[in-house]
Amino acid sequence: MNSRISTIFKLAVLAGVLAFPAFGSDFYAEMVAKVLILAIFAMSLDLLVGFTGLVSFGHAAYFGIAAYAVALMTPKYDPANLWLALPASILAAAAAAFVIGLFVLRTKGIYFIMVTLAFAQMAYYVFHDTPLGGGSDGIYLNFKPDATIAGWVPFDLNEPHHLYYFVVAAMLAVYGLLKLVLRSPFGRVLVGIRSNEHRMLSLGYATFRYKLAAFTLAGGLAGFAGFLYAVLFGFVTPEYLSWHKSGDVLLMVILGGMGNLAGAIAGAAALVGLQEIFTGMTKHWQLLMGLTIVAAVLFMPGGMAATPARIMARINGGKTNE
Amino acid sequence: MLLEAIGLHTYYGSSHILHGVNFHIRKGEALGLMGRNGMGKTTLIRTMMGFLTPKAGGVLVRGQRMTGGPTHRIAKLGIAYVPEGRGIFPNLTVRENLIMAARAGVDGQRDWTFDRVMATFPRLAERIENGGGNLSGGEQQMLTIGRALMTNPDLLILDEATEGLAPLIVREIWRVIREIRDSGIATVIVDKNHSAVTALTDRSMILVKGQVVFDGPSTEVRNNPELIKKHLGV
Amino acid sequence: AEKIKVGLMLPYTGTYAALGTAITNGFKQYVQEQGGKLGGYEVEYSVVDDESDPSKATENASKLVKRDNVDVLVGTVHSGVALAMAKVARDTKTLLIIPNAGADELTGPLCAPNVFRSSFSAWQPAYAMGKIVAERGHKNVVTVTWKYSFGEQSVAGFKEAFEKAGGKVAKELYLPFPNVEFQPFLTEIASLKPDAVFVFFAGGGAVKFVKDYDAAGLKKSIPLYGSGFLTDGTIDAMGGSGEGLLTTLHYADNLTNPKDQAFRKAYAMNYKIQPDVYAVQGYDAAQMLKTGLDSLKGGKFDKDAVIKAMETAKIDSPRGAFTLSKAHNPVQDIYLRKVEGRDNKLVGVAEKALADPARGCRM
Amino acid sequence: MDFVSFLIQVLNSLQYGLLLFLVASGLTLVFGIMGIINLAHGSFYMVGAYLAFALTSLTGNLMLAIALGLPLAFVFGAILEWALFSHLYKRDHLEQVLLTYGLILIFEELRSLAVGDDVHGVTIPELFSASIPLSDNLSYPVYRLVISVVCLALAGGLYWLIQKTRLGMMIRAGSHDRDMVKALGIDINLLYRTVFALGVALAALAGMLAAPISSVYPGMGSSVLIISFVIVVIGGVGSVWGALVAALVIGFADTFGKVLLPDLAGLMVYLVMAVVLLWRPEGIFKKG
Amino acid sequence: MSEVLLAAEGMTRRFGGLLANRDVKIQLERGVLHALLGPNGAGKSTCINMLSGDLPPSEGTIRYKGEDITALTSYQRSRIGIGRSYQRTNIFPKFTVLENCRLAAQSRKPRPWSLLTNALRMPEAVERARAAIAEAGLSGREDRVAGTMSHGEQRQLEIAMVLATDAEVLLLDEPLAGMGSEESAQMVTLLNRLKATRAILLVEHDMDAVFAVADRITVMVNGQVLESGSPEQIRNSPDVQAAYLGHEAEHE
Ligand SMILES: Nc1ncnc2c1ncn2[C@@H]1O[C@H](COP(=O)(O)OP(=O)(O)OP(=O)(O)O)[C@@H](O)[C@H]1O
Ligand SMILES: Nc1ncnc2c1ncn2[C@@H]1O[C@H](COP(=O)(O)OP(=O)(O)OP(=O)(O)O)[C@@H](O)[C@H]1O
Ligand SMILES: [Mg+2]
Ligand SMILES: [Mg+2]
Repeated sequence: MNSRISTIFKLAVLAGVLAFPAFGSDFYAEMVAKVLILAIFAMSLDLLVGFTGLVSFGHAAYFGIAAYAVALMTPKYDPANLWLALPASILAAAAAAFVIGLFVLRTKGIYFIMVTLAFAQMAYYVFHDTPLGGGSDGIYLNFKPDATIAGWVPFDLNEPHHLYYFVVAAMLAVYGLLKLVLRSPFGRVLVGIRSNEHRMLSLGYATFRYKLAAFTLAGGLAGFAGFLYAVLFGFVTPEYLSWHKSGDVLLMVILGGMGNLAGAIAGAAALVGLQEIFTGMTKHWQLLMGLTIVAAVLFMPGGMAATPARIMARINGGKTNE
Repeated sequence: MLLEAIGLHTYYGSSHILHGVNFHIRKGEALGLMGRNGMGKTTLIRTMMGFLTPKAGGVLVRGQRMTGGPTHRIAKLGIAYVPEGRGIFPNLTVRENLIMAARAGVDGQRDWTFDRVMATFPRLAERIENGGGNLSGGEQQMLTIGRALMTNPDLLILDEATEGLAPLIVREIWRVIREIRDSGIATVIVDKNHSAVTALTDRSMILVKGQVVFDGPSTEVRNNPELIKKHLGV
Repeated sequence: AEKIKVGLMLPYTGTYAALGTAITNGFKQYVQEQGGKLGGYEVEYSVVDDESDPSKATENASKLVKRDNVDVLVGTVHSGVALAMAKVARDTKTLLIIPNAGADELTGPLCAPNVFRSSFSAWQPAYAMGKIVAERGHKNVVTVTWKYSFGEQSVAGFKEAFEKAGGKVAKELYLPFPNVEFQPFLTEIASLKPDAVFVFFAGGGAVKFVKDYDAAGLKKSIPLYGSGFLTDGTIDAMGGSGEGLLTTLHYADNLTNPKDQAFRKAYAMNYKIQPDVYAVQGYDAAQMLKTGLDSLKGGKFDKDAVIKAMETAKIDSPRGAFTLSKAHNPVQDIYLRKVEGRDNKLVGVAEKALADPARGCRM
Repeated sequence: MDFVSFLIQVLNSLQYGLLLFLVASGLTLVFGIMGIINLAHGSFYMVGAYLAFALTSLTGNLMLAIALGLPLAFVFGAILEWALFSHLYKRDHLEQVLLTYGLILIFEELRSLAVGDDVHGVTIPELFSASIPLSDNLSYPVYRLVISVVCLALAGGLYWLIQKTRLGMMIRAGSHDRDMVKALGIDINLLYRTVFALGVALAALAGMLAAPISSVYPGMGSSVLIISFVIVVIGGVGSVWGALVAALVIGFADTFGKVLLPDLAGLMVYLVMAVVLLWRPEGIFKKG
Repeated sequence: MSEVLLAAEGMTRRFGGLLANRDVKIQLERGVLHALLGPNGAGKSTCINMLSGDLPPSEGTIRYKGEDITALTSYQRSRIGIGRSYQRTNIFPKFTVLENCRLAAQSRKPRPWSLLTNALRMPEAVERARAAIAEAGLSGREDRVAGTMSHGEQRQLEIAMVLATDAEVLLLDEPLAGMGSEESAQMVTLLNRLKATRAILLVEHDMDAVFAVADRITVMVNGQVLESGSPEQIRNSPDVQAAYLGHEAEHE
């Protein structure tokens, strides 16, 4: 019963998102698109944090690398080809994740958190301190990639609505892909690793390879998000790789509820939405944001995703112990 | 009365585990608590230690109401607990595990000192600077018992304290427990070795599905194989 | 009456919060002096905190443009954010007035008809200082700044003038932004023994550098010169270590022109603090806008007309009147100032009507 | 680099390393020993610095300000633990990330409301305001040396507290199994409240001591946050000596990085961290 | 002579100055249940850890079906058919009993690349998991969350998981610890049945059980093999009695 309600709810949200450009303003459509992109980003991190138990604090690196990849691939006065730029950006991010993963996955727990941060910061300084990507000021992406295939134009990303639905489709594709992954034998192994990696080893799983595969996949998907973000906003800065960005996406995952894809999406929506509301209210919006976050931690253990179930449990009779 | 529980109903979430359990133990008494796996022995102990709050019923320690804790106050009233599955601190050395717990008893007695624990478990003395996490299973078990004794309790609750110990050591432990008992410390013993438990204790309780089905002299259990067979399944 | 919607995109939190507030105050003060109107237009504000975060910048800017439909964007302090704003402004053809960010590109390669600046380019004060330092007889100078584009551009401006005048930059020292551990550099400076040191730092970093420089005893033996904001809003915090420092900027604390005196008095009354260069830049942003709006004579908002009027305007700024270059950057006097007590006292004009070279601007 | 400069750079490295240790010392307790992922550590540091500024303006003397500020910070920490952190021990550790992130925003904003966004300086106490000449034109402020001494004392004190006292053992035990500690008759709640408060007080002390040399400015908290974590982690979580060694390593890496490899200076700290952790995946001084 | 599956020779392990295993020689044959006894801290778990690949030996060689596997990691050894249980319960506490065992069973045929498969419906794995659960005496508790079961039940699950991997060599570290008498009895029956087709190494302090199932017994003391032989030999060995068993008469 519970799962039916949640399915209906998800479908309703999807319908809302699909219909949004028809009645929402361009600005809000852009904001929804942003939420969806960050949702992809958050889901990719959730694959690591919530499902595999790998708390990466450097996930923005892959986001940023792909964003720079598309910006650098775009000629100054011409658009890049979407069908080249998109896979190339994702591949660049995934390749970076693979290589970094080879190193960082040797560490565990808090040490893992910090080495992932270290590598991301190095990537950050590479873009910040060298002229490679325009230095600290970043670079423009003057033209959105062109989707023409052999003369046929399936859609045009310069059209806000086309871009919007492209992002929606991307988000659904990633959601679907991750659902499949998590349902598959591979996904079950990841979840097992989160629960007890030692036992997974002694059961015969080469956990390092699984983790590396997950890390690479997550890096690639974060790259997908970074690509879309760069295309949507047309500007790339080293801040995309900064630890603040890594922290933001981690917050989305935790606030939404770790180990729950819908939670990651909800977390992205909540943080963006709250900021939008609070900045409109006062100069001291960060105070409201901080108070809300603290309240959320105190009163919503397990994040947003766990809350409906908790409320149901509360209704069905109080709880004791545990 | 050292420790007393009346009409305990304890739940985990919505699963009802203890169904109105009554329990009591006097100073100096030795009590065996028996039951098959999953019958609620540990749950009963954890409720009395204040880790779990019963939905109904109460816990009295030395006559004071202590239902649902706080655990540290219950412990300070002279109750020491050796949990099943061991609760050593792996990040502390053997020595640290012991001295962090050292405390005079309720009446100021300091019968159990570091040296006495060492003498009781010579194996621990050999591994004194070892990290708790690097001990063998049995060594960890000894450490937990030793640590509980360091608090100079009036009641020692042993939940499967001999699990994983070699026969010689088990016998040693039984001897220590007998010694402890003789020195006036009350004990609650949960152990799958029923014959040892009944031999060692004055009184036995048997739990089945969260209910007390027997509470009487241990000799009665020993002389009544039917009882054991029926409730403990041997 | 007709309305004009002004979008203020400035930092109200984080390191630059005080600057954002001063700019806002300056802007609003001018509007207030005009009776709450600019060129006869009722002013309606939309305010966004940009947090000095470039990664949110495009979005914040488009929030003002697309959500609030502002006619004019005003912002911001951080150069990276300003570059993103300029991008949005160009894409949406919105009028943008930059009240601080000094990145040379904004009125250089990225110049655009609808992008104006009421402040300065990083090049300007540094270039002026290059000449001064050479004139003061220093031959051999070490520069120190953060490794980010604003710092690099400042050093480049300084070096250009200084070496043109025959000096030599012996070493350029950079430290990662926003690191403030200067001790290794002080040691290095002490062993290089240059004639002088030129730095670019701002805010907390500026305070710390000046204090450390003094505490290391270097201030006595090797004179320190700075561009821009080394001593703006930071003198108090330096607690005496700043005394006597020479810096160049397009503003000083005791200019004698009546406009400035009136401005300072009114500002101090309004906001209970002394104004600074940021407040002036905000104030002038409003002035520039007003000049543009005046040309409409109360008619419908016509951006092209406004731009045209602004381009030729002569702004009667508290810093002294200035005009705008072809690239829309102020052509202004750069002053040489000296720290005395709690003020940046005017010493003289370092460069009269200095125009940014606007390299790369194709307008 | 001539030899004298080299020696001075070594001194700089040591001094900076010790300063970093000071900044990270509170985190060694709260994160290293208690296991709380406390992103608000930097905020406590900032609170300390602003306390130093406010109280010095009030009393006219930094020493007095510290004497007043420390107990204040301690009480403040205890209240925070009671109101917020105490509810989180049983939850997923990452929820602490969320909580402390919220706190960063709150503290930063309250700071802005209470004292504004200006940069402030704090004067060095008269007693320590002298300088010692090192070379013909370079001298060293005595106050920096004083801080170094305080750091060393602090490191020793912390080590003693954590490793040698029963209190330290209880705290370490509690980070592993709170229930078992309770069962031994120890009031873990009170214990943790005290230690947390001590950690906050240490962070504030760092802020107060550093205020005269770093100055007091918005966002100063976040500037020390990451480096503090880096130090605690590469030292080996839970090890005071490890943290001290790590702080010195970072001090050297940063100082010589800036001088010898200026182009890599930004990466330096992270490069060191990555190398250390790949070489020793559990920090320099691994603790069981 | 029966087939030797796993054999270790000269196996030594040091922890700092401590010699936890010294020159240990042990052979596991198909159809034989080999019990490893010894006082606490004798090095039994260390021995199992080296055989299973959890710990690298400091010296010595380990062979599986004649091949040197000393360099193989624990997952590689598990893949070739060496399964183990742990002395300290080592399960997936948040998963159901079924999922614990299903994961174990899946490891035989992991198929990580088939993304379209629903892992929870892989018939072979699920069936093997259910069979293992039944064998370990946990039938009816498939859907319990492992971490919420009683200690004894978790011990049963620990065994069920090894069974689900369908290993040819079973290394069991105190499987009966924590189990009630009834479950122990059931386990003894199970062990007797399992050993027909497998090689089993059993570490256990429950002497009644050991003597009921063991075909061979090795006794370790202080990291060294004290004696190895038939149950009768061991029971009557004075050395073993002194070091480990104690005297019959004292037996409760
Ligand atoms: N954390 C928990 N959540 C839910 N149920 C639990 C939890 N812990 C124990 N139970 C259930 O409560 C019942 C009693 O468990 P308890 O641990 O008290 O048994 P026990 O008699 O000590 O068994 P054993 O001899 O195996 O230790 C069991 O059915 C168990 O599954
Ligand atoms: N990681 C380690 N570091 C240091 N010493 C260790 C480590 N692991 C085990 N030891 C020591 O090695 C010895 C052998 O341990 P092991 O666990 O093999 O004993 P065991 O025979 O299994 O004992 P038990 O029957 O009590 O489980 C013990 O003295 C133990 O303290
Ligand atoms: Mg139990
Ligand atoms: Mg063992």
